[in-house]
Amino acid sequence: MDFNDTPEEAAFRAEARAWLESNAERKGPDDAPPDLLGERTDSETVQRAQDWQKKKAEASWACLTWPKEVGGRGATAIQSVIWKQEESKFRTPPDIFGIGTGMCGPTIMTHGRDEQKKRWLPSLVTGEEIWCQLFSEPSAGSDLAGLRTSAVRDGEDWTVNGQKIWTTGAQFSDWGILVTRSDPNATKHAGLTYFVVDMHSPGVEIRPITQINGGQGFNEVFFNDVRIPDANRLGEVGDGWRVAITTLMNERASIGGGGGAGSVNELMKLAADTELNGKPAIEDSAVRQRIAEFYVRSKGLQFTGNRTLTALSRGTTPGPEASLGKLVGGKLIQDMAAFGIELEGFCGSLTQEGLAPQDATWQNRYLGIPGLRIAGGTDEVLRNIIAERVLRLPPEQRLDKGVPFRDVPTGPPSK
Amino acid sequence: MDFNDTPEEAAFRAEARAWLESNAERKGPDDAPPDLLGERTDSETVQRAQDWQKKKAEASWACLTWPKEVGGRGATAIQSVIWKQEESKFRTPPDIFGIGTGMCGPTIMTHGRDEQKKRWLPSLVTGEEIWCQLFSEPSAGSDLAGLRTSAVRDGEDWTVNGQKIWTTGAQFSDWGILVTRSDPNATKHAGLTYFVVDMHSPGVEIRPITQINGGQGFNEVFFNDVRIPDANRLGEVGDGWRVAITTLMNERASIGGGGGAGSVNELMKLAADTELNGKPAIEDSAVRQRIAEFYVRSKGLQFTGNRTLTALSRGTTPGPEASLGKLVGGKLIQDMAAFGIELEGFCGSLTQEGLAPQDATWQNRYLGIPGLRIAGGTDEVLRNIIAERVLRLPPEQRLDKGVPFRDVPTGPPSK
Amino acid sequence: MNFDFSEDQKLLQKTAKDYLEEHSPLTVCREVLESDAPYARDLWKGAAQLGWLGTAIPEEYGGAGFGYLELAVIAEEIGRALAPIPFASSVYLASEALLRFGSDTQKQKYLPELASGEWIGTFAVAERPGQNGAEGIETSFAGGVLSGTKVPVLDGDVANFAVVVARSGHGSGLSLVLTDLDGDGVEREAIKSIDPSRSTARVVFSKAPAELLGEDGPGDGAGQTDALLDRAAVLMAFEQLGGAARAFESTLEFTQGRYAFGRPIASFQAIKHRLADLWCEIELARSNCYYGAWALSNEDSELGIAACNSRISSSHAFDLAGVEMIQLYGGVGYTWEYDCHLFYRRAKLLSVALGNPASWKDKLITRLLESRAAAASAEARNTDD
Amino acid sequence: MNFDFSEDQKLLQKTAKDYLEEHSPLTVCREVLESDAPYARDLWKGAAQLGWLGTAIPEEYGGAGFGYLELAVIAEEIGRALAPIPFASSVYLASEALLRFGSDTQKQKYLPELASGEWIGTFAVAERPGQNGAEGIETSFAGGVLSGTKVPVLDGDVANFAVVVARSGHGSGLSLVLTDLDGDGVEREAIKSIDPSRSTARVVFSKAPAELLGEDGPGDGAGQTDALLDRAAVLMAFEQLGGAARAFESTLEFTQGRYAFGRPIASFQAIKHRLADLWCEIELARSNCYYGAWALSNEDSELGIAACNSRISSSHAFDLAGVEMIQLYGGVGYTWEYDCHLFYRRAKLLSVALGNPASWKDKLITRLLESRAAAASAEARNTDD
Repeated sequence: MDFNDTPEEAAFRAEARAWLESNAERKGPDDAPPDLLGERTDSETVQRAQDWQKKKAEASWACLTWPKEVGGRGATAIQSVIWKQEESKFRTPPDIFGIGTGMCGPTIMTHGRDEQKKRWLPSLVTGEEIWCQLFSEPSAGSDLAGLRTSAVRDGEDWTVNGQKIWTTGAQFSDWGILVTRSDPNATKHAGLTYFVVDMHSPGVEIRPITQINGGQGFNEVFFNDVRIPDANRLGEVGDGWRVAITTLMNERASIGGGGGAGSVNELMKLAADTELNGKPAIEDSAVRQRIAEFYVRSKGLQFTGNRTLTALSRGTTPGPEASLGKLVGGKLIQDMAAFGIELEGFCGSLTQEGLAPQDATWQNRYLGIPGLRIAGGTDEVLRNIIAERVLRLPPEQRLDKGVPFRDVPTGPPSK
Repeated sequence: MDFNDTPEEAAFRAEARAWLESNAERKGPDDAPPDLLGERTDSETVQRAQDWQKKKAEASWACLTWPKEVGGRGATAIQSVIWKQEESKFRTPPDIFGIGTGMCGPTIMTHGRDEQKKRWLPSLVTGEEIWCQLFSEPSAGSDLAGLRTSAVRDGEDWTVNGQKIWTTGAQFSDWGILVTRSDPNATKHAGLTYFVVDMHSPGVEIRPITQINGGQGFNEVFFNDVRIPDANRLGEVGDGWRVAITTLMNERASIGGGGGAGSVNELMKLAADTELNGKPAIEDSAVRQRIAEFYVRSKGLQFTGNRTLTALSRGTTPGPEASLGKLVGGKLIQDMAAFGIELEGFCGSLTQEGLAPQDATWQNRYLGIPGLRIAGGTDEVLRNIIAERVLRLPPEQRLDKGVPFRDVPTGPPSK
Repeated sequence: MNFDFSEDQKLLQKTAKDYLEEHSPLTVCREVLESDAPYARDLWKGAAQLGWLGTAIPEEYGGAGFGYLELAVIAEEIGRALAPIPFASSVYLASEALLRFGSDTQKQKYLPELASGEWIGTFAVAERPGQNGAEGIETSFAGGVLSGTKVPVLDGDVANFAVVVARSGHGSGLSLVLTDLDGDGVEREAIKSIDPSRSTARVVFSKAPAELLGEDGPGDGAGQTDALLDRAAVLMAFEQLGGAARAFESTLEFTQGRYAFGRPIASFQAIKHRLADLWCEIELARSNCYYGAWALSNEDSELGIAACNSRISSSHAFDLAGVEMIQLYGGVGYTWEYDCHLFYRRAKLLSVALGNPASWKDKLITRLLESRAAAASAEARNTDD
Repeated sequence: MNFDFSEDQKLLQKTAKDYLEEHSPLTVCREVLESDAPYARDLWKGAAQLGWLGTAIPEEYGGAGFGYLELAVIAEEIGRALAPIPFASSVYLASEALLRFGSDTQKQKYLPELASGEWIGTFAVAERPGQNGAEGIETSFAGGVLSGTKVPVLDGDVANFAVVVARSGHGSGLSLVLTDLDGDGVEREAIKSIDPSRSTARVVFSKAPAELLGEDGPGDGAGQTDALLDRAAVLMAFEQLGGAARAFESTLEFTQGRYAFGRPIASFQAIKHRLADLWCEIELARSNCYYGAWALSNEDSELGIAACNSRISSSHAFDLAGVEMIQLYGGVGYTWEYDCHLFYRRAKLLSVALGNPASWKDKLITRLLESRAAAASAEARNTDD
């Protein structure tokens, strides 16, 4: 049991680091931490990200685990993690290609025809074209297969109408992966068809969603008679759910996370700097108890990440147990933020720059974190996943099985 | 808004108190608190309880809210509460008649024929005959209507076979109210029939259940070819569920409870007497936070009881919202007990008389309380009741509706 | 036993609710949140016209001469509406400070203006992070002038005057002083807070003219601050209770209308049980609030304890209701467009506005110990129940 | 990155598990619980024969010469079996005390007997309610004799000797001393505890002959106690983890076999989600335990912090698992006949046996502050990751 690389891992790490040293600048101690919560990405940032992605692709650092023939490096999963660990120590633009390289690409590799792979994969690897994911709908969130965006065949094309939501990066994407309902008379999962859609098509309208913290990391995407050539279909007509599952299986919770320990440091600093009844708050027994609890949970998450990395290092694919990190971590950060705010007493409400303690870190996190507890699987969905897929408990009773989709209730009965 | 009696209530209270003063002894400050958790009741205690019940019945203090013609006082619900408040200040034997007067009697009054009322009610009021309730079964707890004890018609009698469980006072009871399955081919709720059973009948076997704290407040009751005359049936054949509902509606959570505040006093005393790092633990900030939280919850329960009493005082019948007290109170006492144990540090494991702090109050409560969180409705059932009957949320999906009882799954499919 | 509001009080509450439903839908709160407006001026005028601002102010000072039970039910409705007005600052704090500690001259000068809403008052105690009461004050009052910085001051940018906690010239003791905020030596600026639907300010006093509150000279400023915070805590607890109840009811409604997997999400046990738990917390808070209102309206010796109970219980319930509201609304709950964040923000603002819950828990234990000591010494005299 | 046990260690664990499944089913725990027997003698012999008692004792002292990772996996299985033997007292505490602080003579005398199970040792620190470590000790050691009362002492009724924390004659300092429990001046009695499947005693020393542990004279007894508790905390955390995992697995199985309303109760979301939450707590505890085992086996400077993490996390997980086990079993879970209470009791015993979780949380913050101060002063030297 040790935290060190194997000799092979160490060699790979050295190689990665060497390349990074010659192509990027190391972060300094005062560099801002990465933004967890998704802010607006302007066009200058997009360009910088594309430049960096191109540079990486040229040296085969862009899609490490992909086969070499499609622009990858043929690396192992643990090597991919080592690369990410090293890259995160350097000043690089935000990764706006994660959805493309992590979800769209693998789906195309699995379900795409040769000409589709040739058309889309190379520019995806090099970052010349940016991708987004169009799955969730206003009334199909946790119940993704309840989606209603319709696709109707019309000659060589399909006509698509409907609305998608929570689409990250839609505003600067060139392509999107899209699941539609092509047959409302089939049962829920049977009537879906999967497409790649050109985001510049007429009839695609993108509206940013403002989050409660004022950020705009997501979009609504409206489809008004958007035409998609049948050539852009992935998989068979009616087989969209199976294709979507491939995408979702690649939507892995981030591995080796548990950045919470860093936050506990900030909380300790706050408690050291805040005077409570004439003494530093960190000397207050109640404050110590709470911070200790946060610390133990956050280290528990970090070491759970280490256990997952160990499994990866041994060639095992981590499974649904990765849900733990998001479930526990989301609530933990929310609790810590609430505690940080309260520790500041009367001043806990301040968000004014220059006046709010620690630049209103906790207030901003308190406003940001509810999104993390919802996006990419709510706490409730994660508990279901753990219960059903890790613990193998019986599934929820399903009322929508075996019923034509158009007959599944979608709202209260009208009176 | 005040905590005082109305003039009418005050007059009634004075009357009750006067009678009690002349017939019982006031409790002293050192009297043990009433035992919440149900200990074995010996025959001497039963006799004392019967004597006291008889005395009360003679002065019409036994079943206050019952009509005068069946031995009651025709009193209001609030008067009944006032009586209980006053009676609790005096040294009286434990009330072993609560099930009879609170549940069995009202059911007989509602569903019994005249001769049944005449036979059973008078001796029930005077305590000459003691009653118990035979509803729960090993595989029908939260799902009470899933009971399987069978009743088969045989001439003027019924033959009953099966097992009941969690029967308080079965060992000294003369009569029991019993729900049986008389038709396994009917749907779950339709095949039940309700009886009064003579607990001295041949074939009735009673075995005490030892609880995890060593107490024996409950019994298992086995029925081996027990014969019950059809004359002892309450309600129609197959109508047992409706009769049982009457009983259950009378199984009201205790009103005006919230005895938790007393426990917080003990906890404060423990914290005052326990030295923590050289100072009384009550000066420790973390200890204070926890005790304050307990106090606020326990007072919240107490004042919720006061609100319920107010409703009673105005003639409103309290409804399912009384579930709150048991749900919140059970968990609260368990948390307090765990805290009390931990406050004692290394000594928290002690239960030895003379050595354990506060006579091992918290250790004993910790072992006793899980029963309170289960008996009379588990936490989970209480949350369902609140959700469905107070908040009117949609009921659970039911798989056992409209299916003959014998086809309802009762265990995993055999392999 | 009559542990409930009277029919008249309930009628008053109903009237307030109806008025606010019409004049203070959540769009009014949102307008203040999204604009530079510090508060909803029309709503403030309306509240004044209805006599709410002077509910507990005697008629001789221009008030309605009702009591604190009446003020409590109005506070609950103010909270339910998330009304974006300086009600707490002006009514629970400034008016109460004058009523309890002001000289007759001061009462005559200020109370009628407060009751009519012509003037807005506030209470300025906060100076630095970690502070939850009158401890560590550096603002000083001497020679008739006040110097120091107060931050955050709720409604400090719009109030006409403030009751300020300051070190008085006399030893290290504290006093409450009255100062005009429009006058000389006062600089103030609106600053950002977690809930922009309520205004927050930083106020700098540089030898600002001021006078002691009351005529008895420098009083026990720390004790007076505690007493004021107790009274305000009970009333604000009703605001928090109203906010929690509204958030809860909206969530109940939303989860019944929102379908997933062919059924309302409120039919999923995970959600049902959380709603049941949240209901319990709100009921406990309500019961503790009633206790607070009873103690306040009777000026009972248990007020100190009751204030702690109300504040702790209601802060918890409102915070939790806000958190659960967003979570159970799901994705839309996290959008600016939906109203969940109005509750989430307000809950957090109020939970620290009078000192954080931890400080009230600590204070509760202190008071329980005092009360037990007092009861023990009274035991000799014996008491019948 | 290799944050897991090795194949050899896992094989050892599997062997231990198989042995305990055969020789220590829960009926063995129950027999001790329900009888006057202080522990399961046959099981103790078996554990000795398998070499478990000397796992971390070097071969020169009669041990197996393995390390702490090996001891950790055995501890997990001891915990999983709720094995009713004085393993913690003799192995994690007495043996460790000798290994770390004993003189060579003492090691040669005691360790072989401990490894073979011929002697049972224990550690006596507790004296009074509220104590969680070496504070407030009154038992004194002077002139070669020991006087005072220790309570509770785990396995104090069956141990042959004890390592005792006592005030040494030298100033107010503490020392660890060795004393024979069968000798003169020692009175001991078995006393009742919340978990009668493990034995607990009160031990009174009246001028009992004793000697300092180690040969360097009176050491830093407080520091030594801390160090011992840290080591034992990591190992006991594995016991707690094993107990928690077993309770959880039993609950998983029971709730799938128990039907209500025509379906397994494990299909109800209220129960599923609680099981998911409990699983998370146990996984977090496991991860923190691994950290503890890593630090212990490497004698890493982070051991103090890692011990806190392991103990806090595992105590919480085991306590919660016991509570949930009874609750989800329902009525039968509350009967003496079912095994739920064996877990519920053991969890509570272990959670205070080395000091309560609150004391470890407090200690954690102290150590984090120390470690940060050390890191800050080392910053000048700069560190690459």
